[in-house]
Amino acid sequence: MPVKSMRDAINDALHLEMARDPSIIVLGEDVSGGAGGTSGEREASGGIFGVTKGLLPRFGDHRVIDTPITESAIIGAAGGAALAGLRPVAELMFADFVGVSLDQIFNQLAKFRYMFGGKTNCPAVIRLAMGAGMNMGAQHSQTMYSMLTSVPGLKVVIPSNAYDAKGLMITALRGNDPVLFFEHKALYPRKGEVPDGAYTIPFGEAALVREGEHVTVVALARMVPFAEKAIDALAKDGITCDLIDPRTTSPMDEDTILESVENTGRLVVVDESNPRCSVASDIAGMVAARGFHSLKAPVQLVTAPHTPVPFARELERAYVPSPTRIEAAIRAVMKD
Amino acid sequence: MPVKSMRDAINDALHLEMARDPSIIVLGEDVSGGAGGTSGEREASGGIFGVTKGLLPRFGDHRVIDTPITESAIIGAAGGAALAGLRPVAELMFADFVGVSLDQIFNQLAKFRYMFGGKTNCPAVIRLAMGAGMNMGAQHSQTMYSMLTSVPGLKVVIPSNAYDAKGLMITALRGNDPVLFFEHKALYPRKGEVPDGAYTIPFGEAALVREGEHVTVVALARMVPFAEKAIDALAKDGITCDLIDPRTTSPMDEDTILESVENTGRLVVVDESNPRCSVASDIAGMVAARGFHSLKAPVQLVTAPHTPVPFARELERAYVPSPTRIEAAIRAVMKD
Amino acid sequence: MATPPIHPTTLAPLTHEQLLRAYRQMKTIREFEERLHVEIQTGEIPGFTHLYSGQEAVAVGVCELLSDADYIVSTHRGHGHCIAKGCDVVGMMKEIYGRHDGLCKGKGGSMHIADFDKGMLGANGIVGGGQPLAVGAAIACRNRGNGTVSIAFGGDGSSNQGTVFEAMNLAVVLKVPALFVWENNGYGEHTGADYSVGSRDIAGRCRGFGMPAEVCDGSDFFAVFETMGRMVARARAGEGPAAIEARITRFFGHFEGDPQLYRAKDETKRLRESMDCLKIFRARVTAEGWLEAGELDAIDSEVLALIDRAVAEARASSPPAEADLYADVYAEY
Amino acid sequence: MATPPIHPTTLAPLTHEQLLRAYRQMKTIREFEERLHVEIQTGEIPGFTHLYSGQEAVAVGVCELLSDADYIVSTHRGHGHCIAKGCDVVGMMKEIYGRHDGLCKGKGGSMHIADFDKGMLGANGIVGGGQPLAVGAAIACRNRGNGTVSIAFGGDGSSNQGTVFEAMNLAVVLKVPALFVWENNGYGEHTGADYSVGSRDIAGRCRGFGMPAEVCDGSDFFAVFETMGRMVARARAGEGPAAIEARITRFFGHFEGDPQLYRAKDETKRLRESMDCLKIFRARVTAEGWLEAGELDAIDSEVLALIDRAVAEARASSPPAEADLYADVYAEY
Ligand SMILES: Cc1ncc(C[n+]2csc(CCOP(=O)(O)OP(=O)(O)O)c2C)c(N)n1
Ligand SMILES: Cc1ncc(C[n+]2csc(CCOP(=O)(O)OP(=O)(O)O)c2C)c(N)n1
Ligand SMILES: [Mg+2]
Ligand SMILES: [Mg+2]
Repeated sequence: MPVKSMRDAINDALHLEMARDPSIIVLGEDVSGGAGGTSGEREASGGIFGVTKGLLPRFGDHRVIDTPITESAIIGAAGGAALAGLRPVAELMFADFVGVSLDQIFNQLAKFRYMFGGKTNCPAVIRLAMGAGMNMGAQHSQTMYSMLTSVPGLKVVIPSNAYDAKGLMITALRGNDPVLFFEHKALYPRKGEVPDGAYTIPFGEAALVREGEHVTVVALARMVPFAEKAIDALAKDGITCDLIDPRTTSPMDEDTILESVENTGRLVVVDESNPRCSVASDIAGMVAARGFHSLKAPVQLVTAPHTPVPFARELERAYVPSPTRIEAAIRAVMKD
Repeated sequence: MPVKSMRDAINDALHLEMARDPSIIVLGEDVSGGAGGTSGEREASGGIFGVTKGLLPRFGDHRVIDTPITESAIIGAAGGAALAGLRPVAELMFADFVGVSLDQIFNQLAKFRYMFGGKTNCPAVIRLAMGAGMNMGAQHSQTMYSMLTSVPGLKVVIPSNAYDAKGLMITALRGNDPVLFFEHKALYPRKGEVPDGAYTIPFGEAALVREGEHVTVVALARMVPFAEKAIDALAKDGITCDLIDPRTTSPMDEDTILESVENTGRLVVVDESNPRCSVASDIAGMVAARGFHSLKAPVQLVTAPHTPVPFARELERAYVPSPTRIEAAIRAVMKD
Repeated sequence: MATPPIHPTTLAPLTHEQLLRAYRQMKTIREFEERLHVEIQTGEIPGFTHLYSGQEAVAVGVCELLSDADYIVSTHRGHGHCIAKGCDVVGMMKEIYGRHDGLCKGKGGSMHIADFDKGMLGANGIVGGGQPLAVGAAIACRNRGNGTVSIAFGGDGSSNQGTVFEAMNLAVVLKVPALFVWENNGYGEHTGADYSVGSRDIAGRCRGFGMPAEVCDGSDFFAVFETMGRMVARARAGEGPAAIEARITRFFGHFEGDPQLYRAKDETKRLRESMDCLKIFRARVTAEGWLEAGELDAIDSEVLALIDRAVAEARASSPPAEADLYADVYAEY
Repeated sequence: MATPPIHPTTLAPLTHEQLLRAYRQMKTIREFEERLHVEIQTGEIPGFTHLYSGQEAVAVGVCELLSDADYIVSTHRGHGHCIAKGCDVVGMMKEIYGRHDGLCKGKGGSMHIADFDKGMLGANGIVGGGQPLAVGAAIACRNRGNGTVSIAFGGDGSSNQGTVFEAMNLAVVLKVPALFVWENNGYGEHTGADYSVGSRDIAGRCRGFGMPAEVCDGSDFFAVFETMGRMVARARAGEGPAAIEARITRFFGHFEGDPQLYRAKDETKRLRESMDCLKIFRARVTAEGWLEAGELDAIDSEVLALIDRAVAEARASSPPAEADLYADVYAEY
């Protein structure tokens, strides 16, 4: 099977689906890049992370739309276009920029279908690059998905690898609800096997990344490879884990988590977000309510601290949950 | 002791502190009302909910500032004024409007102190009227505090009664951090004993509203009187509860909750928010991690459903957690 | 139909039928709102409601230029836009009463009425929420290449919102057929437009964004129709966005229950005399001999009957079923 | 000091000392940035960095009009503003290296440098994040009644952001001494300003908001100083907000590592010849006889030594302690 980066896998999905469905448009800042200006190339970037590369030359500027720096209008335009029958894919660039467009996301797109009594869909996909690890400081390193997971009407997708990213993106593009698609910046270059053709991965179905007996580990995005590292390190001590990647946090595959906890009795949740009202605490709370009788030990939450993301390399390294911290949490949950 | 509505108690706090501290300013849409226009009264409203009434005539329009409809600029101006040495109180009117100003709240005000290495404070108070119950529909009825509780750097205050509201507001106005002050619209007219003078209530100290043996109930804002109703109804069956009102969700008084759960072994969390990544799940997750060995039964979460707030009276009534549902949850947690 | 077109405007011939419809629409909006003002006192209508009385000529002057294939996006004060765009009046009334068979099944209410078959993309509870949406719909119009347009209604207050400015700039950049209709009724809530609009010139500010913008008398249907007509024609021809600022007034408070202390005591009374679009329209069309008073009177009675029926049906209808609370959050989940 | 004031501008006399300082500031910014461009290749500097080279005359032309009691608010491309406002160059370099003794203890980095003693309220990673803050600081200035002003720097790209428009309108409404400096360097990231600014006229759009706005050559210190000087003088006199649009260019890419495919191959080379504010300044002051070449050369060497020292100290310094991760989230919690 071809080996592709997560960046290219998402790019694949966009190319395939835009060719298939003429109602899909892409819009955002520098999604092609090079509009206006003096005399450089018209497609100068293909998205600041290169994810929308090649779309402008292929589909033209009525479908691949460079915008000014105007996030509320980008998301709003995506919403309006969706109401008017298109299938927009809006790039917000950094997830940290949700703040300048949140109303459109959570009060508009998320609520249209409900407020209007089911009389419309809002098939818009919003792409957000998230996560720490590149020393980009407090305003370019956040995860933001916990906030968005809380919003009824939104679907929230958080792939951890190239294969899933492509399949989940195609599902998003064929669905009829607004989807927030979170792409971890540190995963963009990570490669994996990805078929060339189109395929879909359903939302609300977790992936069982590792199977084991002693502990259930739930992890998202970049925390999945980190958890794999931790789990592999523990194998030599005979500790084995289920590693569950929910892949979407809304809908959330609660059953897979609960079934695993039934077997293991022990739960570690790993989440790069800040701890409060996080997906980590959401899962812990859900298990405390629905899987309490399976639990043999306190739930262990491995998250970023309740601090903004610091700039200095050494501080950011301490901020992001590490394989070492995950390993320690698994060992701790085994002791209780 | 004088009896005052929560609206008047907050108004009291503003009057007292503005008189004491000339650096306090108030800004927002119609905080006095009547600027411009033809020939009506200059103070036409005193805030759409009447909370800032009487401030303009007393403190003048350099300190009580009516603004256009411009929430990003309102919050941003509050942030900039705070950096420049003032103590602004910004009214966002409906909490649902955080979406048009969130960047200023969570990327700016919340992070200044940290990003700038502790070299500044940002003593800004943002007032938000929240909550369902008046059939105001999907965009004027949300709680929003779960999202904001997740943000490091913010303090989040959620009073449930007039006395607390005044004391907590004075604490907010004397503190040095950005505070989001959530006022439940349905509580504005609710009266309670409120001294005329100034007093403070520390953040991060929960109130023990009822004491009991069998179940720990944690509730916020309007859910506190609802929980009281439920608890009082259960008394006749010999079921008694601790009722804990955290009053602030950031900082959160975890210890009071954990101590109570140690005694009761049973936890019901009542939260008007949507369930996902909510304060309810946050507390449940916290107890699953830190108080697991005290728990005798699955945690019960009583929240709004994962839907927008519906308009029709009957639907909204079903949406908001009711005393009946709280009572049922307490009974359920007793059965496990 | 058989009557020859009448040319009250320099721009577009209005048929006899169109004139009658314009009057009927304005009258329907007026009676809908005046009746709501009364019915709200009964306590049977949930929530809070913003009435459009006084501004009818704007909604109707604009929407008479549109077909169902054109889009509009509305505001918290949306009843007039809905009716002008062709939404079912009975369905609207039921929605405002929170009934299961309301236009949005009772889940939206006064501030969230939409009707996609009519190109009515929704009222909006967020000031400045609609304008970016209108630009998105305008992208769809442009991409279809069928000459359709997308209109964003907004008030003077909303004209200060960042989302609105962004929408205007984006529309200019993309040269899409988005049109901004500013209903300057002098107030955003309790604050005067002369205070909140720093430049005191909404149209001028639009021009600063690089689009043509004209001011017109919002109480004169013909002025709105003609001014907006020029803008719509340009947009349909691919010449990009434009704006009009209609100077108008609202006859009621900001929302029902507003004591209106910010207004002079007799202000609305005076305005009802001088700025009533229905009176102005009637005077003009009868003076010009385009319509007979009797034709207008007949419409008056029909409209009253319609509103009576709408209220009666709304009152008689039932609320949504509780299970409906959970429906339609997602298309699939 | 003893030298009589020279009058290169119609507005304000510049002393010999001021001229020297202006040159020193511009030169310091230039060398700071050019050196960073080199040091970044070593991989020792974390994160991503936006260099200000080419735009020095704007920051310095503006900040020479200010005292520490005046405020500025900056952008992602903030090094120049910081230096011009008087931030310690060594502390800045340490911050950019992420050191414990950096201006913000290594927690902010290139995009988040602030120095409150100097009235420098912070760079900003959010485009359009700063302008509302500047209006807030301007409220403080107004309320103090001491004639201080608050400046928001912003790029052409940021001039399209809703928050920015809101800030401008609010400043006009409140008539506070907020000043908007638009550094139009032709691009926001990879997108041309001629595309992103619908009206293709940033200053004109500001005027649409009801404030005076003038265009000036951003590569000419004297043009910036004079144009901005008029605006600052009005603001200090209580006449409210104003804007300038400085036409300028950046010599490097949007961020370090940007391949700049959107630019013509030799564009920056050409611009370094025609739009170098240091060359233009030197030519003018020597031709007019205001300064000697030797004075400027001496500054050049001093600046190079300073930057050498800054880099050396930054490299030699140590990172923050891990415990510092948890510090300074709140004043108290
Ligand atoms: C983002 C946001 N801010 C504030 C409000 C509260 N609000 C509702 S309507 C309104 C005034 C709107 O004024 P205008 O745009 O002139 O419309 P009008 O009411 O005059 O029709 C305000 C402030 C809101 N709904 N949304
Ligand atoms: C809200 C937001 N949107 C997008 C970005 C990404 N971004 C950073 S700088 C920039 C371009 C800014 O252009 P301009 O204002 O002209 O400043 P310049 O870089 O030219 O100095 C963009 C799009 C951001 N940081 N914040
Ligand atoms: Mg108005
Ligand atoms: Mg630029």
